[in-house]
Amino acid sequence: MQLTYDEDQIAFRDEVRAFMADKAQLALGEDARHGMHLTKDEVIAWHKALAERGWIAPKWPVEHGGAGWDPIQVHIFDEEAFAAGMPRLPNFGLNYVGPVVIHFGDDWQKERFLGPILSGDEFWCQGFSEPGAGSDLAAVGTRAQRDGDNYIVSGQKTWTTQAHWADWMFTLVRTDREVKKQEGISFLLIDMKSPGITVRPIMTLDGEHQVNEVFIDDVVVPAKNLVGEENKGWDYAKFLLSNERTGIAGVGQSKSEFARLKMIAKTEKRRGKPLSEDPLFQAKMAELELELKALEITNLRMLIEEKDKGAPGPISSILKIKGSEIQQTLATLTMEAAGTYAAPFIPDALDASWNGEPAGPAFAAAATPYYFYRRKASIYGGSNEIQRNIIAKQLLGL
Amino acid sequence: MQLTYDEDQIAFRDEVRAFMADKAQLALGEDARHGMHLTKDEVIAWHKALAERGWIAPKWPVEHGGAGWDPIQVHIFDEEAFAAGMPRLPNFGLNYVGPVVIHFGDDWQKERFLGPILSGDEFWCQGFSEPGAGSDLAAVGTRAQRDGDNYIVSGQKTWTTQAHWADWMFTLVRTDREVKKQEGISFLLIDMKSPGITVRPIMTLDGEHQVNEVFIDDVVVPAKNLVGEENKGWDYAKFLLSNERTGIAGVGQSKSEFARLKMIAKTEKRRGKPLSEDPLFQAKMAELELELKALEITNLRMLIEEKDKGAPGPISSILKIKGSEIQQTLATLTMEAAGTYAAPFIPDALDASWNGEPAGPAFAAAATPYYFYRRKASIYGGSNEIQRNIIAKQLLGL
Amino acid sequence: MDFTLTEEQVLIRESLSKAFQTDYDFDKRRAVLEDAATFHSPAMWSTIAESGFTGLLAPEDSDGFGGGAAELMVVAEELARHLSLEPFLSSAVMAVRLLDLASDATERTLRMPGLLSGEQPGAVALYEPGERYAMENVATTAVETGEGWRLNGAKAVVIGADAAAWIAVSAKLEGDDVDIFVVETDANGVKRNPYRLVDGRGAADLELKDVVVPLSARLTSGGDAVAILSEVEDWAVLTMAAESLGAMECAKDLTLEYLKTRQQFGQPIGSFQVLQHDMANILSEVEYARSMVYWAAAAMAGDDPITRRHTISGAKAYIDKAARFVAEKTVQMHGGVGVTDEYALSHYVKRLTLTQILFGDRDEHLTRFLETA
Amino acid sequence: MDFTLTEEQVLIRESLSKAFQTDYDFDKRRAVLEDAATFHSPAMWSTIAESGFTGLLAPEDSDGFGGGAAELMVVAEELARHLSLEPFLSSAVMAVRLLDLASDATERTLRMPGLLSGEQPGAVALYEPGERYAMENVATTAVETGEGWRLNGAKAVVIGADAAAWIAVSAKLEGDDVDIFVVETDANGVKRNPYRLVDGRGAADLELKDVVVPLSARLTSGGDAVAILSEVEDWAVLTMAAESLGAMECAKDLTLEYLKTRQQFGQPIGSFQVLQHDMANILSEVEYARSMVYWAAAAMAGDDPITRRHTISGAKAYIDKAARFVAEKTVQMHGGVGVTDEYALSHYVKRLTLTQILFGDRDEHLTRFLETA
Repeated sequence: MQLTYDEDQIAFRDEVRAFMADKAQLALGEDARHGMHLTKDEVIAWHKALAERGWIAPKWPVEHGGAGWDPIQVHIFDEEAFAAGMPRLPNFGLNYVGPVVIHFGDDWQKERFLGPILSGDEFWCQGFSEPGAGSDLAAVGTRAQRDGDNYIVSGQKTWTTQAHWADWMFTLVRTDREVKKQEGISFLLIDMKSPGITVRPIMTLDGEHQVNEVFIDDVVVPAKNLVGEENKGWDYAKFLLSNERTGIAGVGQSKSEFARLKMIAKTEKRRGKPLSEDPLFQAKMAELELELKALEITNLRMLIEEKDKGAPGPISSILKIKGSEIQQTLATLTMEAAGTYAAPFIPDALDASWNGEPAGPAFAAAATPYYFYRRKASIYGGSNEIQRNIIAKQLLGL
Repeated sequence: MQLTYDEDQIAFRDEVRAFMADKAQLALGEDARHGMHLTKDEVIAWHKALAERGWIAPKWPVEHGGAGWDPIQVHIFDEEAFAAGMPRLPNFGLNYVGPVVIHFGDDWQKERFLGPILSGDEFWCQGFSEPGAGSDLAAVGTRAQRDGDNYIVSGQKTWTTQAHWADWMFTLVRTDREVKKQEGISFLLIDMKSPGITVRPIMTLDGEHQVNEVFIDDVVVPAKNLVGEENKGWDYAKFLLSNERTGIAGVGQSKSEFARLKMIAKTEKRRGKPLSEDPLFQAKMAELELELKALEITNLRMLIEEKDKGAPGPISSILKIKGSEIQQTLATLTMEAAGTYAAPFIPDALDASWNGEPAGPAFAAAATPYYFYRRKASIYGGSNEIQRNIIAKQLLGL
Repeated sequence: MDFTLTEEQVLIRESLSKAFQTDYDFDKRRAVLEDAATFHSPAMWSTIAESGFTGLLAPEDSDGFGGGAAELMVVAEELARHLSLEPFLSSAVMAVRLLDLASDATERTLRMPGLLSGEQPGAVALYEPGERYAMENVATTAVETGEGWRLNGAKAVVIGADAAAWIAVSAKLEGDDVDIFVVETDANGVKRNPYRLVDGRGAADLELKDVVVPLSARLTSGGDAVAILSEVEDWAVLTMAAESLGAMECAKDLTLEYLKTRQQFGQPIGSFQVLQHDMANILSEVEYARSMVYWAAAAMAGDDPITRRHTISGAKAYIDKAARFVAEKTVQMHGGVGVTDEYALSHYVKRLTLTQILFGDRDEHLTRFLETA
Repeated sequence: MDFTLTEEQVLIRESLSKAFQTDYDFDKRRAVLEDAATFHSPAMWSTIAESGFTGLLAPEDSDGFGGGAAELMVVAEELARHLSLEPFLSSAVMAVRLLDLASDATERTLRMPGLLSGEQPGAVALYEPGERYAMENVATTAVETGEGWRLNGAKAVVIGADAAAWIAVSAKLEGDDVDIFVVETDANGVKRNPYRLVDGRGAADLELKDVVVPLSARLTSGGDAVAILSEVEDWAVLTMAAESLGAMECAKDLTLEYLKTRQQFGQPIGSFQVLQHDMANILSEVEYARSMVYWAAAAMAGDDPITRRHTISGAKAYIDKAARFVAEKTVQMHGGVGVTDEYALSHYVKRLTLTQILFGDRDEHLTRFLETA
């Protein structure tokens, strides 16, 4: 029973911390912490810095340009990056499709796709969800018909995050309709510049454009863009989703947000006293801090298990649930801390370039939009209801 | 929109209140409020006082010795009785089997059974639940075989409250096994002194003996004890259960318990200050008070609907759920108020005749047993899960 | 005891609903929402005024309808159902009640017609920056000059100030009395920073720099301001409570409909027991919230300001909890669809979030409930 | 970083479990529970002592095992699983830690053997009547006399005082210093009012009336009492946390088993989605509670008393919430069976209720967590 990092881990943490200090000018400090939106240039600058250091792909094998870290190292890196206020990078290329190509792609695919992911020259989006399917990911209706050296693809994807930025989309497509729904699915990479691709923005209640509908209308996709075998796409998707679980708890980010909330509570007043002296608000803060502590230690327990056994397993569902609840409570308390100034809703104010007049304290502008944004945390990646189903079936045998 | 009682109702309330004041010597005041157990004599004295006044059977028609009150009057009476600290009377005869006999019984049954219920000379218990059936009341396994002028009954009942006090038990028995489970049930009255009846106590976690198993072993029951028609028992049971819904919210009792908790909070100290000045405890009290207020007004809305339309309807399920949650929270906060003195567990101390040495303040002895006792509130009478099923199916059409 | 609406109240609800149904459907409202210059619909606002709703709470001798809390409850619930962006709360509730409570006959005669016609809407500033919901903390000052009063200070998140012709503000006099002054929004030294609120309605922060108002602009004397503003705030809180109820009802109905039609894993999602129980809890909370709105409405008719405030705060604390539960749960039950702007649910959710924030959040009202016990 | 038990710790758990399995099954324990004279099993207590568990936390130079928080965690979790009624907490945790922290070598040499053999169990009184969990509020007095000290006062709910040969009590001296004194339970003027606690273990209220103890009975000097008793309390809280975890695990297992076997409406009740989700939440809370017990155990090894207390209180606040949730939910999921005394679940529920009450409830520890931040 040893709850602290060992010497090697501490050395690693110090190395990461020094790097973060060195790159401090890239972090957007207060702005990023206050929920302001980053420009693509800002994100790319951080991407390049990590790529240069060889840290852009923490979990990829070293021979493919990855850092080859174990789960604990990945966790330490995340904590330090968030603590230093570094931005979260789009991870559809790095964490999602990259490992799939490494494990199941052919040489041409590795050669073609991995480099631009590492360099940040190509952005990816995930074409899994379809209208009407919700959490039932295997209900794929988008069809791909083989035609010589190509597939002709038609259908529709939805909730496609950053499709409007992306150069490529990895998709699940149906290549066989005669078999069980999981067995007729293939994993296909589609160039977003292909004729027949239309991206329609979906505005969300936080006033943002992050997700999209993607219409795929007789799009010609070279057959060499098929990953692995035809009709085995569901296996690759499951592999991809299991990778998604690591880091799902969001401990690093939540710790950083909690630290920020603590600062806010010292300045915002209720009835003449700072919230840090208000018994009701403080009780909520304390409960949240303890939830976060329970999540952090449990996450470490799972990471060690993952390190020892290779995979996080279904127990990670409990991390997803509490992790998302904590993210939501953090956003809720931040909104509450803003008091009256949680009421104004000025999405433009979140652009660093906005030069209008702010209402209330700096953190307040993003507080309520962020509360709305965080509603998604318990919906995407398999809703918390689905996670409980998984726990009941896979862990409890019910 | 008029949220206060009208003139007639106020006059009625004053009449009840005057009666309560007049009978104040029957209320056991502090003892009863602190959860001490009443003796059978004490209960009977109160029963007789009400019977004498003609108020023992609030909802029975006047021609059968009832008070003939409408639902609002019943509610007013309950509030006043609880506020005056009067004990709750066993209601299996008065509120459960009585109305069934009145509506569905024959003349002999009315003659034989109603009088002793009104006078308090005969106690009843309810033989519905069976082992393994839980909330599925129609899963009746106890069999009654017609044999000339008698039924021969065999089977087992459980969770039978006060079976060890009761003179009679009303039961659901299976008289036809060939039909749908609801259609082969009959409603039979069984003399608890019959040979073949064995009552075995079930001790509960509050240290009490209230419920029992009742073994029925070839018991001979005269056929004239069959209420209504053979195989129609499920209809009578549903009638009985719908009567059970009125008063299910427990508003009067909970208001009286809340008033007591408020008194306790003025004397019990946390960190040198009374709980009535402790921000965390006060926030819990305030939330509870508001829950209770929401329950009270909603209950009144339902009572008026019942008065106008004759039946409370399935919406009363929402009263059952919140009513039981409030009862449980009341018990929980009372336990919390006792602090360290919630730890001693001396069930004997709840007998008024006990002459041991108490530990801590007077209310503390009953606090934790009552917390345990109240666990049942969300289980019996159809668990809260069953209530939500009912709401979903009957009110929401899901 | 009676919980039914009078015939007149039913008529009010129906006529209001009809006006919105025809002139303010989801798409027309969206156009209003996207208008960057005017945060509401002048046409709809005219209709509301012409139908007499702007005078709902004005006394009959001011040509008002003479309605009370029950009528307000009916109207506010309906406005929320139709996601109204019109300045009813600020002008027809807060400004009307303020004029009625605070001003002398002259001022009332002068300003009430503009409120009732909708052409000169008013607004009431309750709070100052950094002071959250503590309206008794007034840093704005009023100094008497030869020509009238000179005001300096700032007010936070003044609902409807974007559209108002005048705004009532509290200010501290020499000797620490706090009184209420009327400020024309086009007066010299008045600066407004208008924005939309979470649900799309307009508001503004207000800065007063050497604003000179005539002597008659002082509506109260002797420091009555806080008592009067408290009563105005209570009316505003009742409005929020009833709006919250209306929005909860709609969110509930949309979700029930969704459960019955949306298919997943080959069956309507309403067949999943967990969602059935969630829906049962939503129904239940909406019913209890309705009871608490009734409780609040009944309290506004009472005479004792402490009891009124106790009840209003208790009701708000309860309803805010219900609103948060219903808003968050209905989004969750809708999944991705629940967070999209193009589906009506998200707009009810935004309104339910706003009603929790305005005029005191749950913690504030729990505290007030305890203080006034 | 490592969350696995050492081989030695595994051995400890297994040998303890074995002793209970053979000598303390549900029926044998019931007999102990019904014994009105002795609230625990002298035979089982002997076995525990003979196996060395009474010395788990005693230093090796006192012939103890020299174990720490991790070992205590393992043992307490196991004791809860077997619903032990033995005075381990009071004597082997509290009295041993107190002697080790407070007393000089003479007193330790005198009393430690009796603790380790189990024949002279000790107990520690932390609180006074009416003062809840505020151990710094001491009304008991100690006045020096020719022959020693004269003690007067009362102590509330002293765990294990029913079985103890001696009890450590705090008392206020002239000059307001608070020190710790050892009182033999058979001394003149000592009155115990023994009773069982919620989970069946023994305790007593204590009255001291002109009790005279020798000079050597004063274990501390200069008012160290509160700091030392706080550390003893922290050990007790850790014990409660680990007991709570053990009881939660068992309640969880019993409920899962019940869901799989119990039939209703023609199917195992574990097929109902609502119960599946409840069970998922229970599993989840037990895992998180386990993490918090680890956190608490690690903190006991640290040097800084403020950090230790901060962590211990934080862990207790979290675990109390989990315990309440698991206790209440598992009863609910069992229905009627869950409230019967003859089924093991209710006994775990009682233990989970007691662990929430003893040594500070959730509100108390939330407050301490904030105070020590």
